[in-house]
Amino acid sequence: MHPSPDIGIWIGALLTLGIFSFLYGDNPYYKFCEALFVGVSAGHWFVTLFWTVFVAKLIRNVGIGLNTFITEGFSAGLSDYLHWSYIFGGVLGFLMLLRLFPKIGWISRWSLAFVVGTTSGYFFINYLVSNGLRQIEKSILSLGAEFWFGNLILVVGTFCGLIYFFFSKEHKGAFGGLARVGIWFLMITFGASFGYTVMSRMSLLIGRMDYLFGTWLGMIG
Amino acid sequence: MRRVMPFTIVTVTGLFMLVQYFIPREEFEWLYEWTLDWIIVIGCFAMLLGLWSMTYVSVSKVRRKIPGWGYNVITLAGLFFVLIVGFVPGQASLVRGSAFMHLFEYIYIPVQASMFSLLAFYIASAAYRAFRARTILATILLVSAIIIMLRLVPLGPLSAVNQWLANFILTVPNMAAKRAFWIGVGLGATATALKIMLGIERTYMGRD
Amino acid sequence: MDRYSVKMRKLQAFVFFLLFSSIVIFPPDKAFAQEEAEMPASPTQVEASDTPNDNGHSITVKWKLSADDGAGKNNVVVYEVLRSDSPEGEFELRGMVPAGESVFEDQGAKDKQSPNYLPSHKQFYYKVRAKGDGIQSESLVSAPAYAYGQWFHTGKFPVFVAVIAFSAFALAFINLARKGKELYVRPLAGIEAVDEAIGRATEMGKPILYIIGLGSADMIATIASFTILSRVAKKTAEYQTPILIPCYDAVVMAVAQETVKAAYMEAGRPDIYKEENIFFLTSMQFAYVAGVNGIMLRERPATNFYLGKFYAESLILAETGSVAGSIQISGTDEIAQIPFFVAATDYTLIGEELYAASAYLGREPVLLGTLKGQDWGKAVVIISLILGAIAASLHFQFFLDLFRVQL
Amino acid sequence: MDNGKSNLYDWMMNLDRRWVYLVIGVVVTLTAIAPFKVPVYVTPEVRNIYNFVESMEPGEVLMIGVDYAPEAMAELHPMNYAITRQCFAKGIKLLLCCLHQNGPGMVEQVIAQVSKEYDKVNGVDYVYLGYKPYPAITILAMGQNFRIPFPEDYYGTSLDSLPMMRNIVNFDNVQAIINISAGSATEYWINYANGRYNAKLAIGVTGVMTSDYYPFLQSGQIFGIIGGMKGAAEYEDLAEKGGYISRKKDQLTAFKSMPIQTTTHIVVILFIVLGNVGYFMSKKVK
Repeated sequence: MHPSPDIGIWIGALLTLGIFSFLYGDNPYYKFCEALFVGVSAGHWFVTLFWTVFVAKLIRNVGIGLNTFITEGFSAGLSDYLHWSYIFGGVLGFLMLLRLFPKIGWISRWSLAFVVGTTSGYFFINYLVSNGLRQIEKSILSLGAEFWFGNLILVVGTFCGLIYFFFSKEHKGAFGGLARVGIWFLMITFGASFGYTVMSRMSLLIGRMDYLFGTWLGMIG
Repeated sequence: MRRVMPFTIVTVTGLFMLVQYFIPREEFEWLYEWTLDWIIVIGCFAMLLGLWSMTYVSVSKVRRKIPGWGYNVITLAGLFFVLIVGFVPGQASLVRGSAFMHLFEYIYIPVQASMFSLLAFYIASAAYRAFRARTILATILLVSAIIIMLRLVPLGPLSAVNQWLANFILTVPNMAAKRAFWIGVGLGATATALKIMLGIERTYMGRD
Repeated sequence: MDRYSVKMRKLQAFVFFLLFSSIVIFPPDKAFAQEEAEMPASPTQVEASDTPNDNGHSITVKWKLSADDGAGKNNVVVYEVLRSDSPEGEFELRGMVPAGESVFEDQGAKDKQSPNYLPSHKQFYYKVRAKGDGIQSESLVSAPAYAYGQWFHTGKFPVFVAVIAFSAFALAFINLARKGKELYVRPLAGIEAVDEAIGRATEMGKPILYIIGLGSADMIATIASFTILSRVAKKTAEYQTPILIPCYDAVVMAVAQETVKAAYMEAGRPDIYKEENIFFLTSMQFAYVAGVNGIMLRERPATNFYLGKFYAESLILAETGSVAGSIQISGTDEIAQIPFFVAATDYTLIGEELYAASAYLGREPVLLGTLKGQDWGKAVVIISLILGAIAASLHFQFFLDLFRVQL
Repeated sequence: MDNGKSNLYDWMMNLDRRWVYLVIGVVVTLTAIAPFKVPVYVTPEVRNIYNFVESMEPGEVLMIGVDYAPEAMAELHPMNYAITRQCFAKGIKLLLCCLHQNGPGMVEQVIAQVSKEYDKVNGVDYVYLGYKPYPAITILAMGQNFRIPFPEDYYGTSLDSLPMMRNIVNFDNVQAIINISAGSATEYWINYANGRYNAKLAIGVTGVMTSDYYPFLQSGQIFGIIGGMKGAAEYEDLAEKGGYISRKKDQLTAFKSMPIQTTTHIVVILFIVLGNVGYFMSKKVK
């Protein structure tokens, strides 16, 4: 049993025990770790975004654009729109900040509109192609192939599943029967993924145990 | 101006993203990458907004001495300590081994990992308390989960049977249900995206 | 390129290899070996044209195989494709293709600084060299060709049809709904419980907790959650029950505040709308869950709504909620989290049901119309599934290609 | 009704959650400290891969496509080590490439350690091609010729100067490809390496991903799957029986943590059964 000398490991281990103490109940030790984590994580998230996005994308590109204006004159600067055009991104981002001032807060809707508009156009195509067409392409299976039994169940399963997600007709009679088979298939799948998730969560716990008993206290391994 | 403009922006940008998918020309490809970069930049400002709101709430709680304000002090302390350590050394703070990364390694990762490992305890308690075979559907979910979990338990001769069953569940019904689910979600999401683009769905913008 | 033509190409290569090796290993007669190797016939009809469906910067070169490739002296090993700016100019090697093949794509880069830059709209001349072992013969120079970006990607035509058809279905039903036609939507168990759940909260004088999930404002699941929040908020305004909404994303917080404010105004109770009940907690997954757990155990809400995008934290929320003894209505399109919601909450909206819930709750003509559009889309999918299975078992290749999308 | 019976089930039903947590905590700690050997049932999809590598002749080349980052190390490193040790012990040559941006370190970690154990020489017994973005395009190019996407190897020496690469052009000169991945590149290996160039492909993936790839096993596009920690433990069990790795040298990392998985799974299953027995009994009593 030879506990590790590294102060960082000790901090990590004490925080780990603090979080585990929540299992016993909401207590000051846990509240301390939670509060510290909330502050540190928000700060970390903002610093990382600041350097990797704000500086790396906005400031750098606008800087390059500006010095093409200064060094190579106005016309060359204009043609280098690849870089200085990021200023619009910055402006829209700044408009978002105006939310804080109730009087002119409505202007922030423009940047929100830009974000929502662009992503909805992207989602429209993305979902239609990857969830719609691609899945249909993969669900068309020949029943004459050597593994026809599996294919038959696959086709029946997908068919009944789709019937379950049909909203225009009450789930009654034969139609209701098909929908029932569909939800059965769904429940088998959810059960399987529940079983899988138990294994992956346990391996997370094993990882923490290795950290506490191995890296920190040096009892095993 | 306040009402009409946002929705025209939504429709214009939405239709542009839709149309550019079909046009492989270079200018459209560049415009596509350019707009996605803008959204990341806007996200960065939104993060600043969130940070401001959190600080404002915490500071007001501390000033008004609401019970538990001590923890808000710790949150603010943690936040500003990270900000200082993150900004002072400049971009170098993101390099491995910097104080900022040490904070990440010794505070953020252990707590995040411990939070995740709590799930192992919660799954066990959900299995015992919430996981009831109330209906036929819940029973199917239960049996299927146990078959998959039994693969890890040595059952001697029974293991082969259990293995075959688990394999069948994973190969055939599993894929069929996931396909039906994805097609359903796909069409639902496409319809919602269409409603947003055409300005029919407006709740996300709120009304005043 | 599906598996069928891949097998054909493998077959060709194998037959050719067999033929080629048989000549080398058992030469027909001694005399052949001493004779000095002859020059293979040159490839003919070299044509260059822009590669379709791309952003320019690439030219496709086609030619007729050399007479001595696969027949005659059969001593062609590889074809070399050369390019130059002018017919007489100096030709540079652009790539090699094994014998038996007659197509080559000269792929250039679009970035000016890169050495492999191939500008669009610039004339290029090509010629193809058939190489035996050491000896080669060249074709005539091709007519000039230049690369350019197309205005329409023909490979994506099935998507184009799908977009038009889908939008037509949806818009048609929206108009029908606007003209007041009665559109039926089957009841959803989870949503029927909403009124009862809010009523319970009012009786117990406890707040309602509404979690919009970890998604950002533009995610489809989050937007569906906003629509449902707007109706739940109208109910809480009528029943004067407080509604707590801890947020994970700043933009979602902003939108949630506006949605609830608008709902309170519609219900005629702007006075009891409290903006501080809708606040930003943190944008870290597990710090957020820890914070929400704290709220659940302290405020003891009577009803919890988990509607939107959820990840691994869904089980912690549902489990803590059941400890606090609240009625829980959940809904997400994240397939990995649905088993936990089904196991630990009272009602669960599975995937598309979350999207349908907003239509069912509000019964607004527009929402019902698009839901009908979706159902018709599903009907088309179901029919094409059955036809597809039949076509596939009888090997109708044409039908299968309808759904093939080249990206 | 017999009062004793009904309050036993009520007590069981409203048992405080913290007892459940205590049971799991105790079970995990005990098994961690005194691990006992738990037999692992080896599934055919893992045995296929082991037998294929076992059937390869010394000097033949096996390709391993590594596409995972440090987070998936716990599940994927064990299978990576076991396969690499088996190949080097049998004199099989290895061609390695990486298609995940923070994955190169993972490959280097494994190959550096194992090549020292079997004193294998870079360039003669193994070649590490390094990392290129855009997995789809890289795999398509490798199908034509490895030199197109990877003119030089990870350490900067040109491929043609490496003795092992002399007669290796593309996937046809490699006996099989094993893709050890935690992410999206697996889809491209299946669609392009196997779909387009008919390369013999097997995959090693994280536990959560495994169920999504069984249909590809059934359709024959891949000949084996090593699924998560459990799959890695099965492979390690086979490799130990084959004499390629030994428990004494602590080379069975996945196998070592299997006992905890087994005990915790038994406990969870018991909880489900107990919970439901309590629930039905108390319903019948009411």
